[in-house]
Amino acid sequence: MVTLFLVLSLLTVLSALCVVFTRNLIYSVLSLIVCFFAIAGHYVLLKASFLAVIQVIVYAGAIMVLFLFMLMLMNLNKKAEASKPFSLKVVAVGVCLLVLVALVSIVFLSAPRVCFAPLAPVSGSVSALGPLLFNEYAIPFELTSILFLSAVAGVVMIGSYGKKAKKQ
Amino acid sequence: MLFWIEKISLVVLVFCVTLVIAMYATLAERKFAAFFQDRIGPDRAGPFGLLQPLADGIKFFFKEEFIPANADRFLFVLGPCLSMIAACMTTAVIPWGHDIVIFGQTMALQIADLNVGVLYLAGVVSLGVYGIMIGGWASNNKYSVLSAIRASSQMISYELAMGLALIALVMHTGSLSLREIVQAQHGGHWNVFFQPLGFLLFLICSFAEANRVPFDLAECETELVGGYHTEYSSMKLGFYLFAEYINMFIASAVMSALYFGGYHFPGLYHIGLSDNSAALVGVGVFFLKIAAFMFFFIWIRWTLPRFRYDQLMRLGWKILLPLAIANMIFTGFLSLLLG
Amino acid sequence: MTYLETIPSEWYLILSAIVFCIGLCGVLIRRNAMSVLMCIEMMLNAVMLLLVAFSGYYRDFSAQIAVFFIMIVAAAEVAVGLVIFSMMFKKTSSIDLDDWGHLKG
Amino acid sequence: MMLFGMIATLAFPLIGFFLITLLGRVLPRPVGGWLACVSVAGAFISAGTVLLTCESSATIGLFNWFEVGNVSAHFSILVDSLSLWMSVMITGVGGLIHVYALGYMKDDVRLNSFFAYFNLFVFFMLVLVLSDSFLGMFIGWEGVGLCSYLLIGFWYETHAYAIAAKKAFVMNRIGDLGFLFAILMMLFFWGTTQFSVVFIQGLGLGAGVLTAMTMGLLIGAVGKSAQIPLFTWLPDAMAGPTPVSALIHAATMVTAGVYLIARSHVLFSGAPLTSLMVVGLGVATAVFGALVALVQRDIKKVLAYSTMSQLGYMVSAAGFGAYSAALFHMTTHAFFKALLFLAAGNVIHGLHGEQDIFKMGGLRKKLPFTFVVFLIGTLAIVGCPPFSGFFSKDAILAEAFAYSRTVFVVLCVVSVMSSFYMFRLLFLTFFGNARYGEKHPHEGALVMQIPLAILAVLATVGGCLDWPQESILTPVLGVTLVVLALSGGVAYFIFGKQVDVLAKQPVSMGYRMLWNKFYVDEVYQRIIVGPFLSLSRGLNQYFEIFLGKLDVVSLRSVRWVGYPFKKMQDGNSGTYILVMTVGILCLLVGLFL
Repeated sequence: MVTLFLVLSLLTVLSALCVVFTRNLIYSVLSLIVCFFAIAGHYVLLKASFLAVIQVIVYAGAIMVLFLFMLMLMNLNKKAEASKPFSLKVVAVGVCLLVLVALVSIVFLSAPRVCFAPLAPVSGSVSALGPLLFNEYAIPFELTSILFLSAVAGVVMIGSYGKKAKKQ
Repeated sequence: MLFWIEKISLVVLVFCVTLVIAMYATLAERKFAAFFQDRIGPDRAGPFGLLQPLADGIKFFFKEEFIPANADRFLFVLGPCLSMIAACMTTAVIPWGHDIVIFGQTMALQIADLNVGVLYLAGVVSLGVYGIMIGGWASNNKYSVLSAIRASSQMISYELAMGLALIALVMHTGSLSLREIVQAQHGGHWNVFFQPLGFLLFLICSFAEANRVPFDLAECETELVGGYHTEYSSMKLGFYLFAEYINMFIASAVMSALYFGGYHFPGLYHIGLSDNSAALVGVGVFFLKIAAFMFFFIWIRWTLPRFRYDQLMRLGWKILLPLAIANMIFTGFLSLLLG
Repeated sequence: MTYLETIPSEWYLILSAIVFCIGLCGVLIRRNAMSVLMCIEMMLNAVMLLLVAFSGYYRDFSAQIAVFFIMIVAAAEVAVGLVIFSMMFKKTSSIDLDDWGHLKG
Repeated sequence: MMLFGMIATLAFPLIGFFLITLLGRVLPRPVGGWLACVSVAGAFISAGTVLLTCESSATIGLFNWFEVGNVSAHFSILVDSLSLWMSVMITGVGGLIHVYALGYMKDDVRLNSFFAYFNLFVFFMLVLVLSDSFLGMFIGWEGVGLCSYLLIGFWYETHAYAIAAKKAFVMNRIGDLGFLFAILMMLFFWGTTQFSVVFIQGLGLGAGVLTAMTMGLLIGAVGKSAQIPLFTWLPDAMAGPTPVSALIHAATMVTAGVYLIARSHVLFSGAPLTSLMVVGLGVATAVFGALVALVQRDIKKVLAYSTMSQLGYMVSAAGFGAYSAALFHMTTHAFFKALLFLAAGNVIHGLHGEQDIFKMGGLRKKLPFTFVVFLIGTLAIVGCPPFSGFFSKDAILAEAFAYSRTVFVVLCVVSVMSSFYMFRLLFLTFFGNARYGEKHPHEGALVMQIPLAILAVLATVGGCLDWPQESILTPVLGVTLVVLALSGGVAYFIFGKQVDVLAKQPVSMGYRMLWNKFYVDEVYQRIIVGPFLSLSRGLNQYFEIFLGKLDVVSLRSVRWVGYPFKKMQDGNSGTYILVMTVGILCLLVGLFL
């Protein structure tokens, strides 16, 4: 179990690093997909199988495909990405490291230990999440669907902006 | 330990069966094509050309390994591999037959009975597009890129209708596990009778997802010189072609399992077989159903012309998607009324 | 020993912090708008991982519901973001965030 | 019943306003007007029902407006005989004038917005009289001021009318400042402006404080009721359409000051100095208005100055404690002054906009109906015995007699003067030779005549509303009749015959003085507006130079200080995020470590 966790975590961190430090965008995208798969693996370990599958469908199956799609549409492989000034990069990495150090030390210094409730372990299966989602969180659920619908409408509108102008 | 041996042997078995079926599907395709076009078809290698797939395989392996100069070598190899992997992954959740008992051990003829099996299907199907996209992109060829873009938008569009058809099915059966869905269909209660529209939508969408005619816009020779695998040769091309047949096989298996009762057939419990032999007969029946669907795939390919790209998109968004939504709402309404 | 009892919750906190900081670093040092958006997605995922982990530790599914909502919103966000990028790309033939600095006074 | 009725009373005109405003562009033209009439009629019916059915007074809490520290403001409706009577009068007279306006304004392009303003005015007037706190009253107070401004300047295409509206607005603001001052004092002392609290605790204050507070209220009342010295806006306000003059500047809004004084009489009774000032201002205004009205040539201006004079009557009555008499006169005045204005409107309408009475004459034959109602109105205002004005005016005079002989005598003289100028108006308009040239006067439409008829009946019998018990009137009756006959006769002798009135204009200094309204406007112009303008110009020039120097300096210093900040705002989102991250880092360290 511990090994599984460590392997997945290593995969997550390495692929995440790869996303940030690879110059080639398409490799970034692929590493990010790997990263998402590793996180989905974590979800499986945490017995959130529904979320794991949804993570694959939504992130790997839809969002990253969109990224790839846009990369291909814009044909970005030829253009080398201009890089920020070196000094700025150093400062940014330094700040991020500091944030990391701060977060980790907060975890060790002040986080209260999690106590386990003496309950039987339950899994985040669909049958457990469904009633919660459609009873207690029914209104947020509907609201997100409205948000999503308006996002779709917005995307179509923004995307067809140039076309209309051309027609006129 | 026994569990792992059991599972690993099952995985190996399923993998081999899948490969063999895919191999012979190519032969079948050519034979049927010949039949439809009033030709003889391959008949030199072995009796009735039965060794033809082996000969093809050998040819693929021994052809020159060619990679275009400006192509991204890693991605160029990754593309076909991803295609194969995504195609094979689906077999994990398909229940091939009843449990059989060997040496007092009950053995499930299914690699993994996930409680989110249907969602797993949708997830893996949505991964299938990566192989095509990456292969097309890595070839550094504008036809390949165009094909990749087409393939991705086609797959995303048809996944929606497919997912909604699946959701209607799930609403009807009340389970996401494929095994339970198949079990619920015993005694002739096949889902196709309860979800005719859903089945039709699923069928059309699986044609699109498997990139088969009339939805093979990604590899249409007339416009795109062969599409995403224009630059491919030798076994990498073989992988792509193989993946297509595996996809066809998987789609047939999924449709048989979800809508046509899987390994059930009418009268299974009345012919008085022992449990193990009944299970084996069930497996045979399941493969028969799969074979029938595969024949249907081939039949369609040599019968219908290809869609135009805009027609394809219009069909997906303006006909299939609304129909799928209507089907879903209707199913929900009906199960509210009856259940 | 179940899985959650063998793995202390701090491990997840630290893993999530590391991924989050890598994402943050990417947001800061990359100039490509798509990379930046991807890094933001990564940061979101770090937070979601934490939510799911603690949903396990506290045996409370509400966190998983929250993650579900985050995913929906993230999908909407990416769709809108990408279409904006594509329009900007059409206009400026560049995907570089520093070229889009029209806020500059 | 009471709650429902009161809310309906308030809601009807508001809903009418919103409907007409929102649908103004789609409604066919007359429908907006009818809608307005119906909404005011609805308010009248609901207020009347409450008046007839409810015996006791009550406070209906509506909602909590705001609470800041120990200051709280609840918005509630006060239902007692005074507020109910006022609302019935407002909606009744207002409704009649609405109907009249349907005919009078029917050719106007912006008919719908006119009626929207009218409904809004009725709503705010109801808020003013129904509110149970000074703060709520102030809302209505400002609201009617706004509507008055909008309606005076309704024909804003004419520059002078827009100026008149602006003048009314500015002068009212001066009065409102006084009112606001009083409200702030109340909030300071009690943290609330509810009548129930204020009137009980009011007398507990020192006389000085009370005097200051009532002075504030008085300034407010003076501004709204056009008393000396804040009166010059009222004659100019006649620029608005005649129904506006009738509704706002004769019957309702201008009486708000009287209502304010009557409502807060508890406070005034504790401040004798202010009460004295109220009487003084009232009497002075009555005299002033009457004097100026003697010589005016514009039919609406005569009525406007007469209104001023009558308001002076009411204010002085309120000042010497005759609150019920003041309110009684207010009611009857609403009837007959609305009647007179509307009849004048008929005349103006018939003569296609002519307002100069020297260019009228002999209309008795041409406009018989208008003549009759105008005659009734005139008899009512001059206090001819069977008509309403007699009772109300003499109620005031009786109280004045009890208060002070001087005041009584002065008010009697004003009364005589008022009968003279009213008869002068009547004779110049309807008798004598026709001087209106080629015009063909005609009566207005039926919708304009019906409200006039109803108002005429009310002006005739309105005296029954509060039949005086005191017997002091009996000797007065004879005197009054004699005086009336005398002044009427004189007026007829001078103006009633078929002579050339223009030739009879005296050119004495006194006449010029009156004609120019004692030069009050000019004096204001000289001593307030002129110096203010030149001061502004001087300051302007001075600051122009000074600031011209200063702004260079400030510009440079701001630019110098801002330079590093400008560098930070480089438009690069990466920098912003970096800075934000550093901030988050600091927060993390500061909060958790």
